Amino acid sequence: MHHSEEKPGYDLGHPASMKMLWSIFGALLVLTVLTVAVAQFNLGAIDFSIAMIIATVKATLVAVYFMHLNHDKGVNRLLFIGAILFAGLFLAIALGDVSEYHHEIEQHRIDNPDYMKKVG
Amino acid sequence: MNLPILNTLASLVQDQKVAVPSDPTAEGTYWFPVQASTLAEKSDWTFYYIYWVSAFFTALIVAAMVFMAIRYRYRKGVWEGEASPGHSWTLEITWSIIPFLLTIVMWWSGFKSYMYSDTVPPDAYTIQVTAQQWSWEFEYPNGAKTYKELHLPVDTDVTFVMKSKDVIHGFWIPAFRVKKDVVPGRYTKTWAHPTMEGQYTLFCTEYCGTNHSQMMVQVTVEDQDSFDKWVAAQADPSAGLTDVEYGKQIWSQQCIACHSNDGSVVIGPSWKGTWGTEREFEDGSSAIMDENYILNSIVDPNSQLVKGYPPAMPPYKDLSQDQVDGLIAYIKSLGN
Amino acid sequence: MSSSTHEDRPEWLAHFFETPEQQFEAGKLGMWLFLVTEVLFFSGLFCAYAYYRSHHPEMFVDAHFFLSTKMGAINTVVLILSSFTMATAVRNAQMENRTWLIRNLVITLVCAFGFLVIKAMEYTHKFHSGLFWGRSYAPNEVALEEYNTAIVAAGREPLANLSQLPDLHQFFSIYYCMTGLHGIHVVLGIVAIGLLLRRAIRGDFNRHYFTAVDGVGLYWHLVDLIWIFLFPLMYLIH
Amino acid sequence: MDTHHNDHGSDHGDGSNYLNATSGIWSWMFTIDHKRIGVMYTFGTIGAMMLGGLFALLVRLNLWVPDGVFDNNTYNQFFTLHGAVMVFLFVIPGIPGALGNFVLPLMLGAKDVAFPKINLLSLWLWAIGALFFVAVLVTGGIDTGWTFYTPYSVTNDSSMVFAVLGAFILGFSSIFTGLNFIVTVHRMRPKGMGWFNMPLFVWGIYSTAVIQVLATPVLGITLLMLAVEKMAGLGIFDPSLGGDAVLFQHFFWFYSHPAVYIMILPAMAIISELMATFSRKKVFGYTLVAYSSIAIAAFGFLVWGHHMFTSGQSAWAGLVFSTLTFSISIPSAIKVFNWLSTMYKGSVRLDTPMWYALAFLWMFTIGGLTGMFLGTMGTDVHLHDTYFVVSHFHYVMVGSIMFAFFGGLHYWWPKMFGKMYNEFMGKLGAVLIFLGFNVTFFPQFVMGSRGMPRRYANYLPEFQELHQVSTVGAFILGIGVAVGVWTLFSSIFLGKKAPDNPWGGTSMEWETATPPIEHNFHDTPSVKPVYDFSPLVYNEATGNWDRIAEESGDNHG
Ligand code: HEA
Ligand code: HEA
Ligand code: HEC
Ligand code: CUA
Ligand SMILES: [Cu+2]
Repeated sequence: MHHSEEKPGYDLGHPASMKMLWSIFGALLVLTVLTVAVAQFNLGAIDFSIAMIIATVKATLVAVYFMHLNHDKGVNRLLFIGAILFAGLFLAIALGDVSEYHHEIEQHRIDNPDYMKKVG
Repeated sequence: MNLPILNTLASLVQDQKVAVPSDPTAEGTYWFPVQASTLAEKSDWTFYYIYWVSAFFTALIVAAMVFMAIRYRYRKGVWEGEASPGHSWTLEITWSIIPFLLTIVMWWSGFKSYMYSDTVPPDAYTIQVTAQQWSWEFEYPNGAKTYKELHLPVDTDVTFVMKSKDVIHGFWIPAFRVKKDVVPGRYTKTWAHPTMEGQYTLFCTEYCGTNHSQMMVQVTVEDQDSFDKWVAAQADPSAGLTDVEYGKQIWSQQCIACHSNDGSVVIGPSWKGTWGTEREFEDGSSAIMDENYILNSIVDPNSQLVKGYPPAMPPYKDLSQDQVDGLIAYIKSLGN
Repeated sequence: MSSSTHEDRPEWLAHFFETPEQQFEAGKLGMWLFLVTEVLFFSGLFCAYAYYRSHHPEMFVDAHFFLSTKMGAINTVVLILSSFTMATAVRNAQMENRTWLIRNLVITLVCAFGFLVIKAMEYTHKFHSGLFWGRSYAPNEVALEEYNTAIVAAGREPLANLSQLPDLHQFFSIYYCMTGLHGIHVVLGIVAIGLLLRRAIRGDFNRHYFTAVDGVGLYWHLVDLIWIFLFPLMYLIH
Repeated sequence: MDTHHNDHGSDHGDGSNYLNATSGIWSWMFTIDHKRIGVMYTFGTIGAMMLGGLFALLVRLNLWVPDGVFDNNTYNQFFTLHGAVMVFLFVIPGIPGALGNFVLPLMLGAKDVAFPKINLLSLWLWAIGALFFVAVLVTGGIDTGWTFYTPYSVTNDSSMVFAVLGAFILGFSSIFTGLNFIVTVHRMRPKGMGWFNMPLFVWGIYSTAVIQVLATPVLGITLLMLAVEKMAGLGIFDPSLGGDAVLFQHFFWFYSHPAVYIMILPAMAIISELMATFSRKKVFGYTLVAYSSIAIAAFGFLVWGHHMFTSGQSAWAGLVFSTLTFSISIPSAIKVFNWLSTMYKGSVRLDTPMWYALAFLWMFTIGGLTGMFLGTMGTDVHLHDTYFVVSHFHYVMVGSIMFAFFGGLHYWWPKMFGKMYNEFMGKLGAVLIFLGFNVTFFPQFVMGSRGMPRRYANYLPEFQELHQVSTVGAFILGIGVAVGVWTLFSSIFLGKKAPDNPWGGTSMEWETATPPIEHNFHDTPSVKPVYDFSPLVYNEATGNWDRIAEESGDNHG
């Protein structure tokens, strides 16, 4: 089965240490508890931001350690970050536009209460 | 035999020279219909500017290409080209900068005329436009509604506040160079300042289904006096009409796109000879075509979907009692 | 440049690759590109979410009373655990520890199923209350009661009728689209991990050849990563 | 003359090549050989083009008279199917699928693409997508326009769900092709071939692949949501359920604008090869031409809203999109002027592929410059949704992409099938296509600006003359296409045997046998400076460009 055992230079992986994996796992659990706990209090506008910051930290831990972006090639790192920035760009422009014209939708809703089909 | 193609070929050669309109009351130019609004003058300038830039570059590129294909053509046995540089920063920068500068002008003048057409003047004369498959409704400030025609006073700012009952439509009057989509679930606005009396066409430019290409209306621009008289007369459309005549008028304005009065099927069933007959529905039930059924078909058409027809009819909730009576009388008059 | 002859090529090295490094790096890059497409695929739904949440915040606040934070949190933990075991699976593949590789994969699979079961329970419950997507949204008594219990607990007045809450059908559309698409990814993940398990049992992997484990692992972490965002976005709303 | 050619390419006398190495239908259906996959894509996409062309002819026929020949519904289905088939089944998969697959690994001296099985999957997905479109045809057709705008597409009664799912599947086909090519270019380049020693075709396909991977998933989710919206009424895009119709347009164009660069970049990639080979010179400003592909791909993502200037999008967004739209004209200008300069002091041979290349330069200039009228907000308000737009995009999609595709096919056909086509017929096809094309589409600029809206089954009589010219042109164009396709296909049976390098191309695909052997090369050829024509010498007797053994001293870089 292990054809190339004898040949040098074939080691491609960087096995992650168990200690590291366990600590990331622990951190993720703690953060989950934290975000649920924070959500029990009504903190107003920053509520959403806190939840998102915690989620982002968790996501970063997963990406960097579980997905070993810390060891990976530059291209792969670039790709992943690029994809997220890219999706962000799409969201930003589309949503930016919508908020500019949204009052025209609201006005129409007020003036034409029967326009929408009734559901529910 | 009349060969229109030849005329066109001839005009391709001749008309091109009168590119910039000298007399706006004329038929229009090779590229444009008449300029009948203030916006037209502004946006046409941009068009012609890009046009000449394009003509210049196309001519340049084609001439260079033809010249080099001949001058440097392959000669038997001589397969080496002459030695020449492989790149040149001077050239690259030149042919990047020049188009860049030219596009800045395009962008700026296009932006100006766009902002002009997008900035609705605050106290303009306002017409409410409602689009639906496949007709237009124009409501004037005095409550008058018209369907088959749109009248506008000359030399006045007119705002169009538009909404759609079903799908997206497009409001376009080429002579004004004004275009805006009419989007369901929201308002869109545009405006025009007509400068010339005359008759123009309004097209629907956003694809909206079967009869998209027939969603046209005649636009009449007239002086303020005639316009005022006309609008006043429209306020009472049933004046002097019998119920049947009134019904027929409404039909010809709002229902004709889908219902015929001669037995032919357009989108919905024809009204000819249906009065009093039994109508079968998609769900298997049936009903007799009477006053109640017609009323229900008008306000909630999909509740009794006639067998074999799509659920294409929009509900008409804002027809008055008079109008519904007229329609019933008219359908009755088409016999059974 | 001469290519190696057949004899000194390991059997897992495809004929069109020159070296194992090349094969490994190609697989890895391919996998990351695939993840890129996944991120952008989900971005459309996130965009819809952001749109409706920013313009109808009340709809989201109303709706979250129908979701059980407990179920969501349990599922989050389940997925994090599975992600952890998946990460250890990759490590064990690299270390040629077949026993633990298999064990890790089995735990991951169990978690994945567990996630689906919990999700299915949530869905059934919603169907039962008539909380469907879009056009089909038709909350019934059960929904009303549930809602009232939840808001009374939050110190608000109960409602007589759910039709007072506007737009909720849109929330449920988004909810089902996002969690549904995520659920489909979990199902695909189960298939992939299942196949991996078969190969692991057969002993296909060694410290030079573990690309498949690595690739499925990356995919699975992405599925987890998306859930990490879905959880607060759906369940923890104020 | 001592040549390398015998060392690398020859078939060792046993006559075996990738076409005849194995036989039987299954050996094609389940092949993972990129060359066979490329050949199947070639046939498939040409077939799609013919089908789309047939619909185009029906469209033009209808427009012969103002009242139309067919009824409105039929016409609306014709243009929808025409647009959808041409876009999703022909131009997007066309060049990457057919020529990219065949040529790219050869150019890199590789044995295959990085993921041959995924490559086969792409082909199958293409075929399944095509079947969905057939299903659309037999289940009643679709009349939404290829843009599927909501709410019309969700309220009308048609087989729209099939079309949407078909396009969804084709999207994945395209994603996998792109993914495969990116990895191939990154990981399969031979030692010694740096990024700036790659043929420009590779650069073009690479930038295309980047867009395929980044933009297509958004189309995927959009179409999925659209299908669900139609079937289940989500209320995300349908205003009557509280959705937003303009939001759909953002989603759609976020993909579909970059998609036009998915179509044009491979076409430009071909033109770079043709201009170099037939001028016998390295492409002028090679580095900038390479970078400009990436620039077009990148800027292409930022301009989607220029399709929405009149849609009810805000002026703010319109301004951003218009500004960015102009940025694309700079890298495009760089390309055009560099191609042009490549001919300068070259040794220009006017074989059939070069006719197409020169026609491309001309037509793309017109197509691209008319894009400027549309990217300018003020003029687009008048021109949007008129025949001016129709003409613009046919100048780029037919006048540029179809021309480049034909040019590329005529260029690589001998390599693919080992046969030379009839040069006279090839040129005749090119001339007919060029003439027919301009007669069809130039009048459309004029009628559009004069007031002829698009997607109209009938029209005002004042436009009849221009429509008739256009229809006549379309039939000339159709004959031209038929001549071109016939010339190529008949050569498989009638043509002379092709030499290994009939045009004097420098990239590695010309160093293997014609047709190539199953695993491309017996020995991978050495990497040479890109576009170095000096070692190639024409051999009158064989019609081949032989490579002189010793590396020639002076090379024109
Ligand atoms: C392959 C296809 C392709 C390509 C390459 C392009 C290229 C471009 N397109 Fe086109 N376009 C389409 C396909 C394509 N388009 C399609 C299919 C539609 C309609 C979709 C539908 O609604 O159905 C459309 C519609 C469309 C619109 C929307 C029109 C409307 O509906 O109102 C706009 C608006 O900006 C536009 C702009 C451009 C621009 C600026 C470019 C630029 O990339 C062009 C750049 C090139 C050049 C500029 C020429 C080369 C440069 C020189 C020769 C130097 C000199 C230059 C200057 C001085 C500027 N296109
Ligand atoms: C790559 C894309 C592509 C290509 C190649 C073409 C090619 C052609 N197109 Fe198309 N077109 C589109 C993409 C394309 N089009 C799109 C996206 C739309 C918009 C759709 C919409 O609005 O939604 C459109 C719309 C469109 C319209 C506008 C319809 C309308 O708005 O009402 C017209 C009208 O003239 C037209 C004409 C043509 C013609 C004459 C050709 C010619 O070039 C075709 C030439 C080819 C042939 C004629 C085939 C030759 C083959 C034979 C003769 C053999 C016969 C066939 C068999 C045996 C099967 N097209
Ligand atoms: C967009 C197309 C359309 C328009 C416009 C339209 N209808 Fe209809 N109509 C239909 C269709 C389709 C049906 C058949 C299906 C159904 O019953 O809803 C129908 C059915 C009817 C029926 C029942 C006919 C029968 O044979 O049983 C009546 C009555 C009717 N419409 C009245 C009207 C009136 C009055 C108007 C104008 C004010 C109008 N419709 C405008 C499409 C239309
Ligand atoms: Cu209304 Cu098109
Ligand atoms: Cu575009």
